[in-house]
Amino acid sequence: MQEIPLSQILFVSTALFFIGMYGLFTRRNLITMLMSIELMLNSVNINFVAFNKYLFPDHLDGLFFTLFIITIAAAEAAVAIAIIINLYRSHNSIDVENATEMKN
Amino acid sequence: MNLTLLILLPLLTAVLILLAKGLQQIRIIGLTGSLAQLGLAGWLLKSFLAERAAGNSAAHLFESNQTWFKALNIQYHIGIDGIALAMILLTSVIVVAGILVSWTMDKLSKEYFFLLVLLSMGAYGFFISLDLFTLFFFLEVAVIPKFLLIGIWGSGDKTKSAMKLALMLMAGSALVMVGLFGVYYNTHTFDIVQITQQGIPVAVQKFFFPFAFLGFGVFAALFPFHTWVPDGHASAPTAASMFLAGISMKLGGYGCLRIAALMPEAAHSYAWIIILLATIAIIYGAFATMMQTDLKYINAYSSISHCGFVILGIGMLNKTSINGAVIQMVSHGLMTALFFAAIGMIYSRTHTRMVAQLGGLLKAMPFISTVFVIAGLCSLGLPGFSGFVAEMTVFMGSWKNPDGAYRFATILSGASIVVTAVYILRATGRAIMGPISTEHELLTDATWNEKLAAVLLITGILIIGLAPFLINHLITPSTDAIMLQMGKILVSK
Amino acid sequence: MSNYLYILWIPLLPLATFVILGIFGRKYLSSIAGLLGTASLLTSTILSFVAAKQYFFVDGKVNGVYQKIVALKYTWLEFAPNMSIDLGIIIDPISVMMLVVVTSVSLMVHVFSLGYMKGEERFATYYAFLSLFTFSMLGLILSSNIFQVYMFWELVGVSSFLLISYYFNKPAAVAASKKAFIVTRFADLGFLIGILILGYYGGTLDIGLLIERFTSVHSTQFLSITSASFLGASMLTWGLTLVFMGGAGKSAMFPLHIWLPDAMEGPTPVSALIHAATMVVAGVYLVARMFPVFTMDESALNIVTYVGAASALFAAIIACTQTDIKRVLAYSTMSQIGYMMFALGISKNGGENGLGYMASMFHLFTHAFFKSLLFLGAGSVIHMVHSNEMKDMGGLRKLMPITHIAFLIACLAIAGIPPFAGFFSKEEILTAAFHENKIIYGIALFTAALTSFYMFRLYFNIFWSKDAPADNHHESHGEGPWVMKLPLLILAACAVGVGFIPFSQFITSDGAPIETHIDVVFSIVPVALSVLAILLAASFYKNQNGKSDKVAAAFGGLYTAAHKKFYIDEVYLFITKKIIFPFIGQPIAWADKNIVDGFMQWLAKITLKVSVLIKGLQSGKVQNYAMYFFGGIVVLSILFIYIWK
Amino acid sequence: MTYNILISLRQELVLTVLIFLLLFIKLGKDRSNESILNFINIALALNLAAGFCCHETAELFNGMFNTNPLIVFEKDLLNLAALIISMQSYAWLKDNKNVIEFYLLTLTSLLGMFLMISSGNLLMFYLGLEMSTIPLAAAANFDLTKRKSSEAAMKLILSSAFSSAILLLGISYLYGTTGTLTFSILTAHINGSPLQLFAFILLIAGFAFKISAVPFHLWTADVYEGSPVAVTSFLSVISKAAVLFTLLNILYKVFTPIANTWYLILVLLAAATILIGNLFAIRQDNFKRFLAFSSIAQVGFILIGISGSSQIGSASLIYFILIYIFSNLAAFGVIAVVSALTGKENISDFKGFYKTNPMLSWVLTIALFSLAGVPPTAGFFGKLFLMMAGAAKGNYGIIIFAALNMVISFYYYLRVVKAIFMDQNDTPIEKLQVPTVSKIAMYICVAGVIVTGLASVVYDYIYSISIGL
Repeated sequence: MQEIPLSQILFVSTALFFIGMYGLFTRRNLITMLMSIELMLNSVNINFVAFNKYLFPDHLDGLFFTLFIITIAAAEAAVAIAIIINLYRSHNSIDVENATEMKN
Repeated sequence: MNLTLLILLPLLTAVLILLAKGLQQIRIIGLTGSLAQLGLAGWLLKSFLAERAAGNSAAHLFESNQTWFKALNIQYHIGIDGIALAMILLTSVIVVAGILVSWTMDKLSKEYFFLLVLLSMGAYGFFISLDLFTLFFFLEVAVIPKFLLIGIWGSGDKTKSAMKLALMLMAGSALVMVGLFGVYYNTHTFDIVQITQQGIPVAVQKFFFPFAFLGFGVFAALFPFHTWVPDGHASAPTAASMFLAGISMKLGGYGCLRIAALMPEAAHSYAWIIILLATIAIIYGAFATMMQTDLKYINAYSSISHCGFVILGIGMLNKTSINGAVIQMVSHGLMTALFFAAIGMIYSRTHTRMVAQLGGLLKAMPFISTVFVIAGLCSLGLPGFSGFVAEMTVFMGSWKNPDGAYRFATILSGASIVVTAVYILRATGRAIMGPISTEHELLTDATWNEKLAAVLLITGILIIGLAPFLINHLITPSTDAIMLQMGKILVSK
Repeated sequence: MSNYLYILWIPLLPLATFVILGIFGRKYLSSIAGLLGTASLLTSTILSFVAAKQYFFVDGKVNGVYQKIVALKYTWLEFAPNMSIDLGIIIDPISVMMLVVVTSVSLMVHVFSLGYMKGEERFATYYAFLSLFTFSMLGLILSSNIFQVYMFWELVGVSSFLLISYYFNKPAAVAASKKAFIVTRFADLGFLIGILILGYYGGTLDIGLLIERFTSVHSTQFLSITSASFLGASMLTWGLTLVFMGGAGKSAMFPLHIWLPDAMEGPTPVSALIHAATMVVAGVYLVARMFPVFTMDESALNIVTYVGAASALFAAIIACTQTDIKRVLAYSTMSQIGYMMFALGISKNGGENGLGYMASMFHLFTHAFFKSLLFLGAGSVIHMVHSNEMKDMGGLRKLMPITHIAFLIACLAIAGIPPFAGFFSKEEILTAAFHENKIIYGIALFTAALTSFYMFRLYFNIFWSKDAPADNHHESHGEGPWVMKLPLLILAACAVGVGFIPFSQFITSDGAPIETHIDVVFSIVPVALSVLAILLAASFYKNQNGKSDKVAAAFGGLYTAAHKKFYIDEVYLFITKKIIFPFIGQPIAWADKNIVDGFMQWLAKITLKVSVLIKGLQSGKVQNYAMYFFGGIVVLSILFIYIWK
Repeated sequence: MTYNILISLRQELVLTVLIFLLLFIKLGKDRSNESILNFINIALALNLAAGFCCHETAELFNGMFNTNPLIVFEKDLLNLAALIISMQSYAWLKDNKNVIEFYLLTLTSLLGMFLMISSGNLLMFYLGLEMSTIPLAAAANFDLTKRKSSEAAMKLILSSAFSSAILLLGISYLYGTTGTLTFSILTAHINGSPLQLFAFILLIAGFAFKISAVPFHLWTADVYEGSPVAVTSFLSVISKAAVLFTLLNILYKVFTPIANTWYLILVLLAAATILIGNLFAIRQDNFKRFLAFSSIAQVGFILIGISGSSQIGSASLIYFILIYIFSNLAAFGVIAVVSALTGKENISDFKGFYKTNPMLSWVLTIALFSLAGVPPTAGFFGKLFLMMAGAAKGNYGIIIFAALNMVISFYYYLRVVKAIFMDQNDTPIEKLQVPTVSKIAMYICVAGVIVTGLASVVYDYIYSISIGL
């Protein structure tokens, strides 16, 4: 079977990235926003893997990077969720609109 | 001798003041310190004249040059010529007088005297520095003390005035800074002496001269950047007003002079603007003064008018006029300080500065009134006082310039002396003469410290006024050097 | 040439007195201040007589011509090489003559004041100021450098200011002093510019050099100044006219005279010194000093002439209508100075043509004595009556005989009745005028008649008109102490005597003596006119009859106009109060507050406004932050990938 | 040799050891906060001292980690800042039961910054970055009960996650176009193709977010306001400084081929940053928020300095950071004490402050003047040199612009001084008992503010070790 051209993969990843961004911009629920960010990170992962496989197959930089991104994303998510929980304690909601005390 | 003493001495005084306890100690220290400064300045004069007499005809004496920021080629380069020396003497006299008149300052006295001394340090540093960076450094050092002095110890709408003054002066120094960068990046040095030797490309001058000159102009109350002057002076406590008008406005004039000397071509091509602004300042200031009703405002506006003569003298760019400008700086410094001192004394007794509410003070406080009248007569350029010498020299210098427009400017400025007479006599006639109001009849005359301050300043005024050849001999060589430099550059280009 | 340095002491002594009295007077010397001042001035007077004797009779003359001697020259302030203010002493006929006049009149006033100002609180200050004035006046006389003249000119002005406002708690006095100072200051501005012009083209400020350069037709300086012109007039005309403007200010020439009448608010002896004999003739002296240069420029001289003549007539007319005796004297002074001015104006330089010059100086000389005499007389009258108004006086001849005689002599002198001093000098002036310019002669003649009329109007109103007032407060202190009588007598003697001095032997335009003689035929007309005028005055005022009022009514508008001094003061008031203040001063003050400063304020305001305006950016919504973030990226990308690629 | 590695890594190692020690202390029986705090401060001081011992150039883990005198000095600066902050937060932590966690978080993040600074590779850089960010987000939430605190933490974590996503996208494209992650190799492959430019812009955006340059700055104010003072000062000084160092390093070493592009970008960002920062700072009343915006404006000046892209530029940057540490921390120190003892954080509360607390007032005033750039404080020299560096390229427009903005900034700093000295207030903050440790910290700062400027040796030294384009 002939393989998928890089451009299409890049298209998918870009699409994914901007879907994630759209989610981040529009959804009010903090958890969902977090998930959107994960989406963006994953699109970046796809980029790395794809670049690595198609363009520079002789080193594995891309793959390693992907691994690290996944790990750190996990850590980030953990902290974020902790914070969100704490936010819920104080605000009794995880709607981002309710956490706009500080402005101007 | 080492000029750095001029910086160290005030610094030491300031530190001691911080350590002192109680008003008595503080003011004693302050007075001794300022007297020491005066002595130092006197000694400086003596050794300067001795050097000159010994035939040392170098442009700047007592030079010393240490590298400060090697990487940026910034020197701590100090030295004085006659002009700087005159300014230093002026400063030291006014400092002593200022300390004396604020003898009974009991509100936060420690901070007060500390800031006064700090201010004087900035002035000394400014006058002795031969490196534009150092110059700029000391120029700005003086800003903060002014702000605090006015804002904390002032009267009336003090915080607003203080803010206005600080911001406008800051804007001025921002302009200066741009100008200095321009000079620096086209000569790769801040050293005035070096720059004068190697000269600055004309195009560069044309672009950066306005920044530097106007920047200093703000300090010198050049129209239309003078608006900090009235409020600032009016709100400031007496000594601060004396320092402001007597010293720190002179920083501006001195800076303008230096800049003009550094960028002769630009100065020549912009001369007409400078003269225009100066003439406006003179006339406009005079007429604005005529309409004032508050003694301090009267003196503040008249300062604008008088400082116009400094700028005019510089703008005319010939030896006589620049001589006049320098003499006018010294003279106006002493005279306006005296004026503010007198006003302060009156205010501290009558608790009003409104001309309309005063009257016949000559009856109750003859000494203070006499001081006031003397200051007034000096301000309207009476022969025998310094004002006459300064203004006449400026006129003679400006008249040398055969251009019709310049002649016209000179005549207009000359006309201001009539207006000066009008407002001075109005103030004197209302406040000093005329019938005295009953509640003022029992007021007391000046105390010893006030008398001392006044006498000191008057002596200065009289020395210049009666023996102008002294100061003339002091500064003429320096102005000659400047003119020579200008001429050389103009020829070589 | 013998040494004249001792002349330095003549001005220095009064200066010393001023300094001493000024500093210690108030506290320590108030008792002996008067004696101190008088003593020092006495010395000066003696010295100046010595000087006069030496100059005129011993060594002033070199082969028949009186020399200009510069006894001292010290560079005081050097503006530029050969352009400097030198303090110097110049000795020539007029300066020596003025020395004598000033010192002796001043001495008289000093003595008189011992009585007149007795018991004043600021007695010492008064004498300090008197000495200051005397010093300045003497300095002015001796100046050898035109800028030096200007300096002492200003000093004279200020000391007159101080003396007029001596009664500083009298608002009228303060106002008068301000007026005097400011008006003369305005005139001095012209003087200053004149100096600048002459100095610039002459290349020096030394009077001798200036004269030398501007009188030699071929000197580069003369050519340059005459070739340069502005508004059609040559720079020489401008310079001289402006210098004359200064003179006119001090000498109260029309239209700069308005300060003089008000200046009478000062103590009367001061008026006698400053506003009769010395300061007011400074203008004449200045013109005389620069006279050779003036003769080089016809138009300038004409201005001098006509201004002088106009003032003479104008003042005389007003004098007829005033009721304040000091004001009458003031206007008569103005009128007499007008005489001197146009006498100079019509004169030429050198020889017989210089008659006017000589006459003018002569009149200055005689006038000094009888006019100060008049003022001192008026002073003792006022001292007695405590009023300046004619209506409060009358019939005083019995109560104060000496004053009466002295005053009469003075009146006769000023009226030009032979053999009194005024006669001779006036004759010379009239002769000169007759030869040079008939119109002027006419004016002069008419003015002479008017003069004798109003002087005797004054005389009769004071000493005759009604009987001696019965109330006893006059007897209470009679005519004042001898110190007040003595000067009157001395001056009266002078008023009689000085006319016989062969003036033309000593003072002429070029220093060479000329022969003058009184032409009896010629002098019939003026004398007759004067006598008629006196008789007229007698018939009006010798004893109270309504005639004068009728005549006044007959003149109608002219009378009231003259009485109101032709509304000149009102014009000035209008210009200052109604034009300069509201249309120049206030707008500028307003603009400074609202436009210049307003702009700075506006900057601050606008900054704050903007900062409030954009605070929405910081919405507090984390999602918007992210959007701005992305927006920033988009902008940057567009800029740098598509535009600036 | 092995111990060579140890020497090169000593600063990181000390921190790691310290972190683990703290963990053990936490596990062990609980000690008094004082003892712990003293111990930590001493340890940090030692760490700081360790920095100065020997400066060598080294490249470890085939280019992943490299160090040189400059980098060591930068780390020293961060250590210094950390020490000062920890001393200043003494009053606040003294009776806080989670004192150790605080240090765990901050020190970890510090460690991350160290790694980031000396990273020689995009991956390493990314790891350092995240390692420094995530703990801070947690630390921002340190006052668990405060609403503002948790809101701040939320904003920080979300927007930093977003920015790192952007950053990563950039890195990925960079990788895609060059095929390498190592700086030293990267430079050769930079050719300014559109995709690379885009990637670079994304990268810059990531940086700009961390140093809070407009328009990527919006999180700053809110986070600073919400989080505890100690964390705020940590954010505003240390993390900013670290990122700036890295940025300098990357721009001057890696992206040299497209220098003109990033010069323009920097100038643009600088202008926007200065202006917006000033305009917002004018109105603020909350002190931390005020300082947030003022620090944004400061960053603008720093960017001007970097844009000079000369040795003077980098030297002035580091010099300014040093001064900024002193002056900003002096200000934060005072606020920390005040807010810890009274809970007041508004400028209006400081009216009449001078009557009751002259010492603190002077410290604050001097700090503010230094921030405003008024002589004789060091801030004057710092700002001036930054501008000089910027002017070197002959682009005087930005200099004039910045100079005028200095006037605005002067206004709001003076506003505070005015409140302290001149404004009347019948209920001023009462006399405060400042803990000795904090006092010492403040004195250090003030001394630094005064000396760093006047003593030119500091600048000359920095200049000697710093890099040019």
